[in-house]
This record gives sequence, C-alpha cells and structure tokens, in this order.
Amino acid sequence: MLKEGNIRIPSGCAISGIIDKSGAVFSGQIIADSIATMHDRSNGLGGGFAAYGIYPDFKEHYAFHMFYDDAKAKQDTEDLLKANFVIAYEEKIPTRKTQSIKNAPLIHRYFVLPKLEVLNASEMNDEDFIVKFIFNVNKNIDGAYIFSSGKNMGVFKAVGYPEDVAEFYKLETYNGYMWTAHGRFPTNTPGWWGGAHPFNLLNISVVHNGELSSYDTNRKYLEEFGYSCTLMTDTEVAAYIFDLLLRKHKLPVTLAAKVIASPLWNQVERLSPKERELYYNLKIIYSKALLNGPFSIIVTYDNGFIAINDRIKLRPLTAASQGDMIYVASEESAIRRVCKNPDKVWIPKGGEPVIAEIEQQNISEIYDKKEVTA
Amino acid sequence: MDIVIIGNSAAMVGAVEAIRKHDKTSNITVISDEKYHVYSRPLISYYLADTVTEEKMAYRSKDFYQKNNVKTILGTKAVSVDENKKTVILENGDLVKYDKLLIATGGKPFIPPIDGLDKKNIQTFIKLDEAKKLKSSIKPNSKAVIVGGGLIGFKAAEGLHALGADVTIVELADRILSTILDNESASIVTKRLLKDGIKIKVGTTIDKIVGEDYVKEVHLKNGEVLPTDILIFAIGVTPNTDVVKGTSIKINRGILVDRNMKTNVDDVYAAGDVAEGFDMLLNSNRVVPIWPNAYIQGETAGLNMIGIENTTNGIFPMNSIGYKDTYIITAGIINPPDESYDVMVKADLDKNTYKKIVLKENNIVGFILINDVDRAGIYTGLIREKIDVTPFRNQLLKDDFGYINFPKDLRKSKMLGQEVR
Amino acid sequence: MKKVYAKEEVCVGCKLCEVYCITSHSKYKDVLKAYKLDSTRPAPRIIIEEERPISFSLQCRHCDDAPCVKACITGAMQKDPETGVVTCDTDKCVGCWTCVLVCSFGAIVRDLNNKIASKCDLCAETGEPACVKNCPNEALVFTEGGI
Amino acid sequence: MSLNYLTPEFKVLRDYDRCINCKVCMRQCANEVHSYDEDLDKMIADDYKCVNCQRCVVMCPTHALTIIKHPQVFRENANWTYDAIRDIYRQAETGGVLLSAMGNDRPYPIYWDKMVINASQVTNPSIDPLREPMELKIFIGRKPDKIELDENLNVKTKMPPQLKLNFPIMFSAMSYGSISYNAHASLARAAKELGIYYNTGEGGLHKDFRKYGENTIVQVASGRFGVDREYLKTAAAVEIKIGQGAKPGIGGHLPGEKVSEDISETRMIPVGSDAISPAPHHDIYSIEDLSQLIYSLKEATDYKKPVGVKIAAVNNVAAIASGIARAGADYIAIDGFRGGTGAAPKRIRDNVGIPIEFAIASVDSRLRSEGIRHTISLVAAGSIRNSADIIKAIALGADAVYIGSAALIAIGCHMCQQCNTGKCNWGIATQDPNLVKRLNPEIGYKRLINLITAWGHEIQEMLGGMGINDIESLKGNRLMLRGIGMTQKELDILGILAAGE
Repeated sequence: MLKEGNIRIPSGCAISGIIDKSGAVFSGQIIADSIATMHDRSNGLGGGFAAYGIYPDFKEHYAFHMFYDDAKAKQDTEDLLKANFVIAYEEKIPTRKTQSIKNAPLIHRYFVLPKLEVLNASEMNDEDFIVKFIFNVNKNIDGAYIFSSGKNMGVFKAVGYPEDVAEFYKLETYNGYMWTAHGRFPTNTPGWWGGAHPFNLLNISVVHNGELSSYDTNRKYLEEFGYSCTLMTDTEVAAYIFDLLLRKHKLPVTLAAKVIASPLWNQVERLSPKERELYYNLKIIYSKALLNGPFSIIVTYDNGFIAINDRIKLRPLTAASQGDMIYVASEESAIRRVCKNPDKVWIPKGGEPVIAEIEQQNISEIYDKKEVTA
Repeated sequence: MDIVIIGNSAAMVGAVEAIRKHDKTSNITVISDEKYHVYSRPLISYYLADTVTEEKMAYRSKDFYQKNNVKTILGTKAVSVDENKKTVILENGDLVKYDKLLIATGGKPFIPPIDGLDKKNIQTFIKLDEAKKLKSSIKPNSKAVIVGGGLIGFKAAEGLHALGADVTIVELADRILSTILDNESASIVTKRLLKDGIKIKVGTTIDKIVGEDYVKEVHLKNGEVLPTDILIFAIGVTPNTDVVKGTSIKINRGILVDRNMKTNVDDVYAAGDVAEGFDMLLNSNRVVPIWPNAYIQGETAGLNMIGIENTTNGIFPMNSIGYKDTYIITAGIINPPDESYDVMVKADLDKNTYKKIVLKENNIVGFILINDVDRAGIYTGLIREKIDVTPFRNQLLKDDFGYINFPKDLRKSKMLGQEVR
Repeated sequence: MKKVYAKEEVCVGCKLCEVYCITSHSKYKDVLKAYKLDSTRPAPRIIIEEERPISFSLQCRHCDDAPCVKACITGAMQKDPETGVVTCDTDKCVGCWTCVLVCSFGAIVRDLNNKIASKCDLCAETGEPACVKNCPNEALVFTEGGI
Repeated sequence: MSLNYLTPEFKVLRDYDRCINCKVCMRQCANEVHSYDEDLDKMIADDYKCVNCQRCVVMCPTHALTIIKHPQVFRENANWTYDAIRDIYRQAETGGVLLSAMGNDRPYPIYWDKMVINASQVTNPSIDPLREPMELKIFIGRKPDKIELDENLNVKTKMPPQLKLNFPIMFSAMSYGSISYNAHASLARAAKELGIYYNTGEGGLHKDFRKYGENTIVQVASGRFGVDREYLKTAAAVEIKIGQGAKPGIGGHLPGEKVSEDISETRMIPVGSDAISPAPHHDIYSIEDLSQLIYSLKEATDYKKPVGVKIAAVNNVAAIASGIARAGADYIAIDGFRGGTGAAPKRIRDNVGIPIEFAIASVDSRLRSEGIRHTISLVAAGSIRNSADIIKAIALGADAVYIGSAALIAIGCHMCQQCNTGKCNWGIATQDPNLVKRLNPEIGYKRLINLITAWGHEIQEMLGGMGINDIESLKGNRLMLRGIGMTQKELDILGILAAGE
C-alpha cells in the first residue's frame, strides 16, 4: 500500500488550538484534554501537536524533530546535518511506552544553527537555507524525515489517537504559550508517522481538517516558487502557502487569509475603491493560492495563529475566548472541556479568520482590525 | 346638433361612420327616395346576373342605422332645401330642420331627347328597382340594346348576357369604356365580349325608337336598325342636383365643394356623385362619380360637419371592372391630353395583357391594366402620394414590379410601420 | 396594433411563410394535408418579393385609414374597431378587385379559384401569424409600432 | 470534356409522399442540387452537387428529405480507401493541391475522450452551483510574482493589462472574409453580452464592429491586413498570429473574388485583389524578432493592452512557448491540429501538427518547470467540442480556451467542410449576400450566448462535483483527470494518472 508521499490521501480530522495572548505558558495536558474530547473525529491513524514557547533554552536555535526508519537513515542525516550545521544539543525525544502507539521510528531532536561558511557560500538567507536542507533530507534520504524545524517550538506526532500521542510524548511535561492539536481520520492509508499532523516548516505549523480540491493547482503553483511537496498531503500544501505568503511575500496574516479564502468577485465589486484595488490584485496574483474545497485550518506562526474555514464553510470551526485565552476547535465540546465558562463563543463564517496573537509583541498593523480581536 | 343627410348610399355611410367615431350624440337623419336599407349600388349588375341575392346587397349590416343611432326617412323624396331656414322640404310637405346638411343625392341617368321614349321596356340601370324591373322583363333570347358602352352599360351587358339575352351595345365613341380605356386596351376587352356573342356598335348612337306599346326596334344614326325587346339607356349619369335648384348653393356640373366638402353655403356639404370636388390630378374641381370617392368624400364631409377639420387630398378617377375572366383596372389620366405627358406601355395581345402607365414629370398620373392587374394599388398609391418615381421609373412596367423596386428608404418607411398617417 | 413586419436584411427567400400561410388558412392545419388533400387550398395571403439578394414578404398592413375598407363596394372589407384587423368577409366579397386597385401595398391577393379577395388576417383563428411563427430566420416579426 | 471518375459522395433521398413541391429546398441550395421538373411535376435532385450541408433537410417543411452517404463503394481495401482513391481522381483531374476546410477529420485519437474527470464522494462535499457561488471569472495576462503593498496596504504592484473573462472561453480568430459579416456580428455581440472576447482573425476589423472593441482581440498576422493605429487602439488585446492548427507553416489566401468592397475597406486592400498572408511574418525570422514586434505593439498601445501570440501546436511547442513567454507576450494561444480553417491544403490539415491535449500539457509543464507559468496565460484551441473538453484543457494547464468550430456549429455550421467554396448555405463561410443574410445575427448571437451559458452551467456543475467553487482552482489540477486506454508515455506527457490509480 502506498503511503503519504507516494500518493495523495484525503482525510477527515479533528483540530484544536489554544493561545494565551499574554504569552504565559501552560501545560500540554490542556490541549491533550481538548483534542481527546473529539476522539470520534479521528480513527487512530494519526495524531499530533504543535507547541510554541517550549524551548526557551534554545530559543535562537532551529529545533529539528526527526523520524528515522533505521540507523542508516539517522547516520546519513546526521552526516549531512553536521556538514551544514552547528549542533548545540541533540537527544532522543523522550517518550513513554504507550500501549496503542506501535512501530515507533527513531525520534530525535537537534538544536542547530547553520554553519556560517556554508550559509554564506549558499548565498541564501538562513531560512531559505533551512528550507532547502529540509527538502533535501525529506526527498533524498530514504527513511529520514524532518517533521519540525522552527525555533522555540516543536511538533509531536505519531500514528495513534491524539490523546495517546500526548501520553507517548509526555506532553504534560512541556509548557507553551500556544498549542494546536490534530486527530486524523485518513481514508485509505495504513498511517505513517510523517503523514500525521501538524505539518510544520520553520515556525509555521498547520493543523487542518479538510480536503483540498485545489490540491494539484496549489501544489504546482508552489513548485514554481521552489517548494517541493513531498508528502502529497493537503496540510503540507497549506503550510507552504502560508510560508510563501507570510514569510516570503510578507503579507499580513489577515490578507493571507483573504488569499486562501478569497472573497467572491461580486463581493469585491461592492468594496470601496481602495479595497477593490487591493482585492483585485490579490485575487488575480494569488488565484492559484486559493484553497478550494472543504477545510478548517489552524495555522500557527511565531506569535499567534489564524484559524479559518473555506469560504463556504464546509467544515466545522468554533471559537471562544476567556480572558487572554483564545480557543478554536472543530467542536465546541473540545473548548468547553478545557474552558468551562468562556466569555464568548462564536462560529466564524466561511472565509472569516480568527486571528489571535501575543499582545505585548510589536505586531505590525494589520488590515482588518475587527478580525484581530477574537 | 341635428345632422341631415339627403341620400342613402356610400357618401352617407362614409359620413355616418366618420361622425359616429367621434360623436355619439348628435341626431342624424337620413332621407332617401329609395325605400331600401343601404345597399351597394355597383352590385345591381351582379344582382341582375344572379351572382348575388338581394339579401347580400346590403352595404352595411341590417342593424347599421340602429347601431349608429340614425333616424331614417326612406321612400320619401327631399324636394328642396331652404338654406336660410335651415330646412329640408320633403315631397310630402314635411320639413326637416338641420344644423348641418349633407347632400349626397348621387347621380341621375342621362336620357337623350329622342323619339319613342314613351315606349315600354325602356329603362335606365342605376338603382335596385331598375335592376329588379329589368330582371323581371328579360327572358332568354330577349334582344337587349344598351345605349352607352361606359361602365354602366358594360356591367349591364354582362348581367343581361348572363341571363341569356342577346345583347348589343351601342357606343357613340370609337370604343367601349372610352373614359377609362385607350384604343388598344379597349380592343382586348371588345374581343372578349365579341367572343361571347355580345355585339358592339361603335361610332354611332340611337336615332329613334320604334314600336307600339313596347319598344320593337332601335334605329341608329348610321342607319342600322336593331330589333329590340328591351332598351337600356346607359349613356351616363349627371349629378342629381335637383334638390338644391333655386337655392344659393352653387352648382357647376355638380354641387361645388371645397376640400372640406363644404358648399358655398355655410353648414351645407355635398359628397359623392352629386359633388364637384377637387381632382388632384387635374388640379381643379370635377365630378368623379365612383364608389370609393363617394365614401371618402362623405367621410370628409362628416368630420367637418362635427367640427373636425379634415381635408381630402383630392380624388381622381379609378375603376376596377371586369367581364368574366377579363379584368380591368385603371386610374387617373389614361389618355394624355398633350405632349407634356410620358407614356409607357407593355402589351402582349396574345395573352390579352396590357399595361400602360402615364407620367407627368416625375409622377405617375394614370394607368391602365388589363388582366395583369395584381398589385395595381401600388401604382394607385404612387399617384395618390405623388411619389417621385425617377429612381425606379424604368422598372415600372416589370411583371413583378413591387416594393422591391422602390429605393430602400422609401420601401422601409412604408413597410416597417413608419407610415405617415 | 401588432402587425407583421419583414426584415429584408435577413429574409432568406425560402417562401416557407407562404407554405405556412396556406396551411394556416387551409381546412387542414397541417402542411402535408393542406397540400396533398385540400381541394380548395387557399391562395397564400402573402406577397413575396424577391430580387436577389433582397427578398421579403409583404402582407396587409392593416392600415389605420384602410383604403380597401372605404373602397369596398360590398362592405365585405372591414376593419375590426377593437383589434384593428382588416378582414374580408368572403361571403360578401364578389371579386370586383376594387381593393386591389386601392391598396397601395399591393397586399391583397386575388384568389381566382374562389373569386374572392384574399388577404392577411393575422391568422386571427390561432392568434399568432403562421408566417411569423414559422419564419426560419426570424425575418418576420409580429409587433406593435413598427420596427 | 473527358469522363469524370468521381461518383456522388452523398445521395438525396426524397420521400415523394411528403414532398409538396414547395421548392424551399431548391431556393435554399446554393449548390443547385434541387430543381423542379415541370414535365414530371416533381422536385428532382442532382446528387453530384450535394455536399451534405443539410440546409434543405432542415428547411423542408414536410421532412421529406434525407441525405445519406452514397452507397456506392469501391472493392473493400483497407489500404486504398475511398478517400485515398478519390483524392487521386481529383488531383489527376485538376492538377491542383487538394483544398479542404474546417479541422482535421482523420481518425487520430481524440485524447479528450481518453480522459475522465473526478468527482467528490464522502470525504469532500460536492458543491451545488445552484445553491453556492461558483466563480468562472478569469483574467488573461501576465501576473506579477507577488503583491507589493505599502504600509497602508495601498497596492504598489503594477498590474500588467488583463483581459477579464466571465467564462474561460473566447471565440477563436476567424477573419472577416473567411466568415461573413453576419457571423462576425453574431460573435462580436455575443462576446459583449457574455463578457468574453472574440477575435477578428487576420482580416481586419469592420468599422461597424468597432463598437465591440472592448470585447475584441485584433490579430496582427503576416499579411498585416487592416492593421493601423486605430485598429490596435480599438481592441482590448492584440494577438500576433504566427500559425494556426489547421495549417501550421502555411500562409493564407483569400481569393480576389471574395474581396468585396466591404472586405477591401476592412482589410485595406484593393477590391478584387487576392489577400495573401505569407507563410511566415517576413519581419519575424527568430524569437528576438517576435519580441520586437510584441514590444512594438505594446508601444503602440501604450502598454495598456495585452499582446498575445498564437501558434500552432507543433513538435517543439513547449520550447517555443517558453521563448514566447520570455519574449514578453502576455498570453500564448496554442492551436492544436484539429483546429478549423476556412481553407487549407488537405494534406497539411490532416498531417501537420500535434494534438492540443499534448501541447497544452507539455507547455504548462515546461513553463512551470521554468518557474514562469504564472507570468503568462495559456489559451488552448483546436477543436474544443464541449464543456468537458474545457474542463480537461484547464485541468491540463490552460487558463482559457478558444472555440471556433463549436461557435460556428452553434450558429448553423453543419460541418460539410466546404468553406473554401464560398457557398456556405448557412451564411457563415461565404460573402455571397444571398447566403450571408441566412445567418440572422439576432439569432446567431443568442445561440452563441445560449451555448456559452449552457457550457458555463455544465462547467459549474462539474467544478461543483469536484468540490471546487472557482475555476482558478482547476487550473493545472491534473489530479482531477484520469486516463483511459492510453500508453504510459501518453499519460506521462499529459501528466495524469490512469483511471483507478
């Protein structure tokens, strides 16, 4: 049977995300409890978490989380790693024996910085350098897979139910200011650890429930900008689109939201001249970055997340707030489980993002302020 | 308002229908010496020939007077008019007051003053009663002599022939239908009549009538003697102006009217065969005793009587007549009086077709069509509207001449609903 | 009133209008039967003029001031005061062709078989002129106020 | 005259039980097939002259006519086929190049028909276009790599000129001359009403149609007919025609007898003179020459109008397209070998060029691999027959399609392939005023609107089925296609999987 990367596999899912806008950190147990509530939305073939603010000791280093199928893959990868990076610290990621988590690969993490002379020789900035390195490893080293590569953050995922994955990775021992979780319901795969969510590239992680009808269009568009979609999953494509829009093209996150769930032309025509001009350009230039098909998605980046539905809301997404805490999840139950009495609960409309960001940071002004305050 | 119409034929109907379109309340009184419901006078020859019944001669439906709220005094002759007292005097002495008067008394047949007029079986042929009389007196092989080869004589001949009479037409002119045909066209028609055994004597006329009680023979001026059972005078009609004799209403040949059909006397109008109205081709007044003109003149008079200004563009002679399978349509000036006219002719005497168009300057002023009569009205229209035919002059005689030969603009303005009313 | 107008620019000269006019006024309302069975098949009430490339069909204009109605010697030709349609009462018509003489459109056809004047009645029976309905190129339109 | 070996190609069957001698067939046949025999009192037909355009069949009020392929056969021979033998007879008779019209009619594989389209089931809801928005609007033109905004979110990007299409469909280039005034009138008006574009072809823009300029693409071809400043200014876009699918490598020739006063004025050539389009542009012998012309035209239109290039699909189409993209064109129209024509040498029409399906796929792949696909629009042409072909073309990588033959069929073309004779009984491919008027533009434009509207609905339905609500998300979405009955090589070129994979 073909696994992710060999064939495109659609899947259904549960997602959940929590941020403390004050920047205060909290235990992974909370997100684990939240996602566990939606047990029935996954089928045990994939679960995972993204945690931000968990590596304060190495917050300037890129934290690579790796799956290795075998020692050879590990050796080959580490040779390549050492040739390109200074490794500040490395270890096997701590796990605990969990009954339902089977066939675990070798799981390691490395805190690294690019070697200056190699970076300079590459004539790339360090982020592009890292991305290229990741594509290289994931594509070319058989049995090796970098599944997390950001700074002061990490992705933890496996084949299994998300609550089992949390137990396996001992997530209750990690503290972060922002967490997302994912429970997966793939339709035709044995489940592969790399194929679980969240999908990550640098500091952008994506948990996603949905199926992109526009997958091949999006993918080919991304390939023109040098992305290599090795996993052939929708989540990977979504992550890269956010990477392109946010990191490479420097779009404010509100506008990135309007690219992936763009307003309809007849809506654009009703806007003010300035907005019309903006959206006209946005829609034409990024027509192939529109994510079409049903989805609810939480994209996390350095200082916050954006949760959004496809523009006709074909997948569930609920949001809530209580004090500095912002919650988003496939189902309200997953929020109520960890936040009994939210100040506000709402169901975002199709294409209308929920954006939640750490407040004390100096965030560049964003386009639609209404949408900022969740 | 009291409107009085003397006469009960086409002009009357034209007037009544025009009035009632706009005025439902004025009183209308129709006076006629004939006792009949308004009938179609031209149909008397059809009646004679048994092609229509008396029933079907009704020119308008039986409820015409009632529907139009018209009071009728029928079978009583109006003998004179007092234009000062605004009164019509009837033969029974009754007086009929009017506010507006229309004289539409039509024509009366002309009978020359010759010997023997007192014999029986001598009559004229313009009224239903005369047709009835004729019909009752004719028998198969009766010898009928018709004096006058004009329209009435021609139709009388057809009717009498149909009844099996032995018919002879006597015509003073050198051809029959001399007012509407030229020599060539008349020859086609003559040929057709002769084929049916109708005899035609041209260039002569009646000299005297011989017989005891009844007419027995007719002597012609050329010396010929025609055995005769029935003699019909169809020399022509003159305007029946008797009713206005002795009044200040001006008469020339007919009662003179302006283009509103008004006479020289206020509130008195005249229309139809009695009126001498404007002939647009001659550019002068003329009596044109034909049915369509009577209706149109009556209509014009009617409108003006109720205060709606209306003028006719003028009239001109036009006729559609036929004998069995021979059809004749003519209009306007067909025998140009001088060199200022142009004539175009196309004839095929083998096929008995003839087409003649008379032009003055750039306008058609008359035409004769024999047998090839379809769409004749296009020419009539060109005459009536005085359309400059220069752009298609050389196509006028084409067999299928039609709107396609008109300049596009003219064609479209006519055909596409932009016609000027 | 609604009248039939011809767009000569798109008249293809097929004469189907004539075929359907005959059919519509035949006692059979079927082309095949009208042509194959109807012994008293009526004359078409349409004039088709053609001088290639121009062609058009022309039918009674139902003039407001209809000269044919005024000229008719029998009263057969009538204009309906309500609908404005000019029709010929074939019972009364004697085939004198005075209407032919006065119709400046030449739109009145002599039906010589039946010796009656034959003219467009806008297919009063069916409510929609058959020529318009069956014109394959919409060269005939039935409309108010001209085109 | 020596014996003509050719036997009739078609046979006119007349059901005399139904024939009413109305002569409609006779009046409608420009080939003079039908006539009335007075002696027989019957309509008769000359089968030799029949081209099976079916005008008479359609017009006959009693459905008395049927045209069939003439049953006359040659002895069965898989090699010396009917056409092969008859072509030789024709050439032996005339000594001339065989001419034909419309597109390649040989039984080459039709790859559209070997591709099937995906639909959503369970994991992805299909979208009902009757209930949900479904966008078909697209833009043709170069797209910037990225949007540039200032701090106040004002757009700093300079958007190159775009053609806005309400449907991903345009009417192919068909010149006034090859098709009639009324055909152009129908196309132009339909394009305007639909919010799409029609293309003048290389015969200039008739003055009456300048009012449709906003929906007009004007062509600049090797003959430069009708090209002047106003022509360029009037149009919404300018298209340099290098070649067409029906006759790659061949020029054009409108015989002098078709150059009427009107055409003469439109093409800017003398009445009655042959209008010859040279095989190449004699100022374009290389890609750099093309670039010069592209920029000349951009200069002439103040960089306000897209300048496209139309080429025939030939072996090296991918590399050529890449060159054109880099030469500055705003769009490339690629015309496959089944594209139609008003006249082409039959051998060329039937043997030169490649299928559009491969051309589009390989051009799209090539431009993507070079990272320049998003900088240029791609228009697929050459026998797009229905909305499914459009879906497939776009999924293979086209931004839009051109339809020519389909548009003509919509307004009456019956594919008799006799355009070159100028006797089109449907008033399309003719300049004979008697025939031109048979195409009523009032009807024609509505039929075109109907066709495109219908296809639009079908496209929306198919998109909805795929779970897509914007045609943009179909572009290059080859995963939505699967192949049936193709070799692996063919699948690879098309970049699609086999059905079941």
